[in-house]
Amino acid sequence: MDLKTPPEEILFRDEVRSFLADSLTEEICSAGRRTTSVFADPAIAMQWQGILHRKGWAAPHWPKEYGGTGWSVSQRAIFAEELIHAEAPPLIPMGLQMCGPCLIGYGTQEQKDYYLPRILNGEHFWCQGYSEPGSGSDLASLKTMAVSDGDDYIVNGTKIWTTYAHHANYMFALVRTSKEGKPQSGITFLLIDMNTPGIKVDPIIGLDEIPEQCQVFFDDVRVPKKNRIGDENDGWSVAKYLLMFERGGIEYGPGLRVRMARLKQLAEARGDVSDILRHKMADCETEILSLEFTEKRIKSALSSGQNPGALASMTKILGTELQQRTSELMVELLGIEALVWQPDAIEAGANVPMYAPEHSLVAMPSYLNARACSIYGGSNEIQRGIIAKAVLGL
Amino acid sequence: MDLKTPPEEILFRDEVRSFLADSLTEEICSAGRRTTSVFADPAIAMQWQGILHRKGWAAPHWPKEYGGTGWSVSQRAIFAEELIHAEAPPLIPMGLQMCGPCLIGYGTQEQKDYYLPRILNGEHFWCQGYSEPGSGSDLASLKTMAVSDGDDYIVNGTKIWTTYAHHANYMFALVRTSKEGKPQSGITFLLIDMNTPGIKVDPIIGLDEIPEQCQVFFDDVRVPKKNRIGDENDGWSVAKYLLMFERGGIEYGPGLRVRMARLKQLAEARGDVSDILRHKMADCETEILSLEFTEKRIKSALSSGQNPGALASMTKILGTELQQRTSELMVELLGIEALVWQPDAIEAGANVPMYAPEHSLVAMPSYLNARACSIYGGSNEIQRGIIAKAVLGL
Amino acid sequence: MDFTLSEEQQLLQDSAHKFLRDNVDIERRRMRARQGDNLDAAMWSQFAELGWLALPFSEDDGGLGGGVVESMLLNEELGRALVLEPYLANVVLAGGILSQAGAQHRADYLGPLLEGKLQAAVAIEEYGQTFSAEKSGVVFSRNGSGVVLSGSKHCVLNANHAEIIIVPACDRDSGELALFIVARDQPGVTVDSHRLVNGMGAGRVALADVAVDGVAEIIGDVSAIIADTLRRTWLAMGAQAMGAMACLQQMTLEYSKNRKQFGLPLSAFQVLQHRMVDMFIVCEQFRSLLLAATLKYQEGHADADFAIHAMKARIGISGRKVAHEAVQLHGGMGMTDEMAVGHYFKHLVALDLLLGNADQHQARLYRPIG
Amino acid sequence: MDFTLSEEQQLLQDSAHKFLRDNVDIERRRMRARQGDNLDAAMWSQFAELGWLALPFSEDDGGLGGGVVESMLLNEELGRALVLEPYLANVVLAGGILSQAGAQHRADYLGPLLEGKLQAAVAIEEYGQTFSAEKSGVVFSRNGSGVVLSGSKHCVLNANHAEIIIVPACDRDSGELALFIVARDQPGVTVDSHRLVNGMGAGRVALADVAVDGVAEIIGDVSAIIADTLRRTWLAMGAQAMGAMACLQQMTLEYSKNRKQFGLPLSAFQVLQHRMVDMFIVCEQFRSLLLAATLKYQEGHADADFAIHAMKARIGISGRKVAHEAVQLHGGMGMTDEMAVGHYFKHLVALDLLLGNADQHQARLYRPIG
Repeated sequence: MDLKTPPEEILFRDEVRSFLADSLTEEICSAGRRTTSVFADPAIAMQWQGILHRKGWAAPHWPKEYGGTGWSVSQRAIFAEELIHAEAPPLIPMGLQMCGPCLIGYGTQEQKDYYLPRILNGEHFWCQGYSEPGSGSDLASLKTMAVSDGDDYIVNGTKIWTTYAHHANYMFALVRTSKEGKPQSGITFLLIDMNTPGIKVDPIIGLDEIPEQCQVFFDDVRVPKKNRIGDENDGWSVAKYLLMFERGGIEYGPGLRVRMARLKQLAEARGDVSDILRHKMADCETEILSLEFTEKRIKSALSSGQNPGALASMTKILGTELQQRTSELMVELLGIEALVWQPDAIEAGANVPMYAPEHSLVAMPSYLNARACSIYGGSNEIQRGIIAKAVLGL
Repeated sequence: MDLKTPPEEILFRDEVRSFLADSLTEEICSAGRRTTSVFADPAIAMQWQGILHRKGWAAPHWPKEYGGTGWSVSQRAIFAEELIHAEAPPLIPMGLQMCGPCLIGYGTQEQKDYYLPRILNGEHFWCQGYSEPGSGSDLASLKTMAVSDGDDYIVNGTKIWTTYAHHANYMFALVRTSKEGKPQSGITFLLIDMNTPGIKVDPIIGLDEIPEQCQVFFDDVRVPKKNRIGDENDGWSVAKYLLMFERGGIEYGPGLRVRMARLKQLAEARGDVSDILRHKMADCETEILSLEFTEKRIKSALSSGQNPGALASMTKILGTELQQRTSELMVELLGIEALVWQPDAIEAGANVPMYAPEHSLVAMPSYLNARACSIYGGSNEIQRGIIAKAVLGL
Repeated sequence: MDFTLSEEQQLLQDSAHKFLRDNVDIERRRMRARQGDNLDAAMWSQFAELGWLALPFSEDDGGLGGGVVESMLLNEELGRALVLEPYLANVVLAGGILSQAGAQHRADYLGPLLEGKLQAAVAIEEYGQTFSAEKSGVVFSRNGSGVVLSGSKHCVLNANHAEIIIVPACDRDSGELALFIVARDQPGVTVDSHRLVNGMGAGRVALADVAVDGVAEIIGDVSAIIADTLRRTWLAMGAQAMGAMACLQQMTLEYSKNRKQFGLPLSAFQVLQHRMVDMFIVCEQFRSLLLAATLKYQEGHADADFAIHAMKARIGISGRKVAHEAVQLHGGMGMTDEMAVGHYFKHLVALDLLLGNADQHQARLYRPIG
Repeated sequence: MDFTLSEEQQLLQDSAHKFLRDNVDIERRRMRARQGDNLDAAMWSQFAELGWLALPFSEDDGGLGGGVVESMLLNEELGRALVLEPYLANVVLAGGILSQAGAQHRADYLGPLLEGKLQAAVAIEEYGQTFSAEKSGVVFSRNGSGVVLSGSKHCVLNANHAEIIIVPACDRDSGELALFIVARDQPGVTVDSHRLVNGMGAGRVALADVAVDGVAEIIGDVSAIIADTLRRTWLAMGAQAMGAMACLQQMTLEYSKNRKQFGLPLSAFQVLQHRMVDMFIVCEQFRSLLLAATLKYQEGHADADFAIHAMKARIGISGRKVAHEAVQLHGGMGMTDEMAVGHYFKHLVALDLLLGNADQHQARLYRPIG
């Protein structure tokens, strides 16, 4: 039992750090600082993806033959940590983190050859068509129908909470191809060109007054069958594969550590932080330290080939609750500064006079948006249900 | 809308206060201070009941013709408050608060004439036979059987959490007389002489190492039918009547206010109370103030003849959680002083050297016992269920 | 002890409720909030006609002589309706100070204010410090019969509309606190207007050697004038928070009964039931505390300040608790500008942070007020 | 980073687990606790034979050279088994100080201690103040080559059995801290023995002009000796708390699956399911924190102290949370002396309050250590 870092990992970290120092422009970093949700400004994020892609580092978790890096679990974690420390804006995950792995796991050679390079180079901007107005936590109840018609499916229905659908040219979607049997068993995974006639995208204004989510309507939309991933009616397996892939990979600790450091730095800069707030900050910092070690324990299990399983539900609960708590503490620390509401002034690249410091203008939308963390990706109630069943045997 | 106190209430409070000042001996008050659960030392409590009975104040909530005082809702509240302020030990409630009202509501004239005076003068010491090992929150599932045999019932089974059964000479009990229909509909309310052959009492040691609760075993115990209250199979109505009676009457505010005052007084006497503990104390004090006004609102509704209904479940939740929080804060304030464990030194009348101040020796058993507050009398989970159903319509 | 409303109070509550229900549309409110339109002249005139602007002021000044209970009833309805107009800033805060000023100031400013013809602001907040009415980042120097003011104040509620701004300032030499009435169009006054998160209008007020004559000073026990105005403002904020919390609780309950997942309404899940019970309890406890603070203040109880600070702290603690739960139980819908949930959430956050947040008020419960 | 146990560590864990499972009976433990019997001589000899008493000490002193990871593994098992014997007081605390003393003291006291032949105590707690190792209510004056000690200490763990008591004392004039070894039977020493809530033995130690010769003084950087011993003691306490919390979590889970109400096991109720999930999460997070503190200490990380204080604070916060939930879910049974639940609860409370409670340790995370 020890915490020792092998020398090659220290070298690797240095390499990453110096690349980031050289590549991250002030424009990109500024967009990183102004990110108030889990999604950065799409133009800047794609610009940053381009830089990483040229280095070969846009998709470290992909197998090497498709453009991945061949790094170990530790190296990938180091890379993720350094990105966060450097305040790089997060890459848009729908293509790289979500659709890509599905293609790699379930796509045909032809599909892989066509889509994967275009995900990497940013030619395709993807969105995720899962949730529907009546199917949130209960995803399997989705109703958007795809009816077979020769070489095509005809899709009718609607998807909601489709992040950046108004920027996307492709959607990966779960659609219903059968009403027989269990709800899970009639679902198919489709890739849909967003320029197909019959698709309408309505942006949804969020609490931050920014349209980030959308509702997408399908009216007799024709999708070629060759755009299907996996078998017909087997889309649920593809989605579950992705979910597992996704869950094992997310580490909350590094991001929380950076937020906490920023919080403490701002607290130091102010003269009058109460013991109560310091106590709450210490409480948060303790939970973050614990979570970091919980994640290390999971990573250690992963490295030795074990499946983290439902423990990922635990880090999802802890990580999102801590995102909420740290963002709330930031507002408490900043007080009325955080009340000043200038969404236009913190858009990437905007040059509007600010009536409070940038970090204060960012604090309130971040706090509001953080409330969504415990809702999306399987609400924290759903995650507790998973742990009850899978870990505690209830 | 105002908080004004009518002059006659001020006069009444003075009358009560001066009576208490004259009647409460140091011996009785000492037992009050040493009470670590909701039940005082039985001998001292009965001694104090005798003093109140001679004044005619032992059962203020009973109708005047049975020995009550004829006081208004406000007067009864004032009396209860003054008892708490004077640190009088609580009276044993099983006879005065529980069995008495049942007899008054459902007893025959003969039953009332025989039992009520003996409850008042303390000749009968009652215990409550409701819960069973398999029937806690789900009381209606109780299994202790009473089988008709001429003029008697033959009772077999067991009761648990029977407070002071080892001191009692009478028990009022719910027993099953029928297995037909809904579980509630086969239950009968019986009065049982604890000296009847076939009864065995096993005291249960609590976390405070004091046997306060008991398990009682019935082995062919013969109970005359004239000891039945209400009709056969109608015991659930009697129990529900009592529950309503009980719930409307309990006010947590005054007791909590006294605990809070004691806590603040001790904090003032110590030089090094942290802002954090002060913050927690202020938080508790705020909740207590709110609860006091919630209880005032309920009392105001009661006074104008309304039924407080399920709101009593709310004050039960709040009151017990605050009893737990205040007792926990006391332990936090006292620190290691509260670790010293001398149950024998704080028994009523004991004269054993104490290795920490009396209030410190009392603090830990009080904290431990307070955990039971959210379990008995319908657990707080059950209370939330009642509110969900009755108030929120869920 | 009497918790029943008088006939007049009941009438005020009912008429405010009906007027706002019929005249404030949440959809229009949401558009207006986004556009920074937080004062509708026609609406404000109606408030004046309804007597709301005159409610808390004495009959001698043309007011209706309402007390804190009346203010509580009206503000709870304003909170329920999420009224954007600057009632707190203009009537309660600025009006509260003006009502304690000399006869000339009352005639010049309070009269027009309660007729709906004057917008005023009080520049009392500053960045980067614990809220304190005793300190000010604006300093003044006396200069013959006049006074010169310099410094700046932030998040001045209603500064975007105010024609006059009441400024607490400290004597450059002695530190002594004084109150001045500054006209917005006076040379040296700059107002940078902006919105607050809940759609309220506010602004940064900068004073660069602003010269005012002696008449501009409000004479009297300035600390006491401010302190009493703050107490009444905190009470009014509490009532608005009550309205917002009660709406959130009710909306969430309704939503849970209609929204289905896994073939059942959300309200069938025990975990969500108990959380809604807790929301209900938090709301009821807040109502009790608001009543305690309001009635203890009304009757000059010794512990009125305890109750007021405790209640102001609970705006933050209980308000955020209820709002967080409301959003969570609404799921994705709770995160949209389209639903009212988020707007109540934002209003509660603003009511927490303005004029001292939860921790700051709670600290006053155990530390001397400084 | 490596979280796997070495073969020796695995062996230690397994053998401790098996020995305690087979030799410590909860029923007998409960009787002993009530009778104040907290040192079974036969059991203590077996601990010595198993090498547990020698575990943390250097091989030069006759120890086994175990580190904090080994101590963690053993103490977790001691916590699981609710061992009454004074391992913390005698081995970790007193042994920890003695192991840093001079060669003569090590030979005289540490040798017998690790063979199970000496009971020792450290008088470090006092009533009525924030825990601090730098202050002492015992003062000393030098007197030729000897020293005279006066004052009293409270809740001295193992004082009821100790033959020697290690006393931190402050110089009557300079305030400078020193450490003395006082024999219990020395004139002027009074020990009033009592139990603690969890059945541990302790006592009030009063020193009335106790004269000791210079040999009794432990020479060295006394503050550093005490500070390092405390770090190791806090870590050991954390491991015991981990054992207790894990047992409570497991017992509650089992109980919920068997106990039926309303025709269903408790574990079928969603509200209780989610609460058991939260108990599980609290336990897992505590385990992570304990690992963080232990390994950072082992490797001398700059933030080891942060992790240790954070972990000690969580003994109270997480320990009480888990215990409260365990009692609540056990219902009335959780309140009886008969069930193990209450005994784990009491042990966790004691581990919280001893050597600085949760708030005090948490305060060290944001304030200079004083």
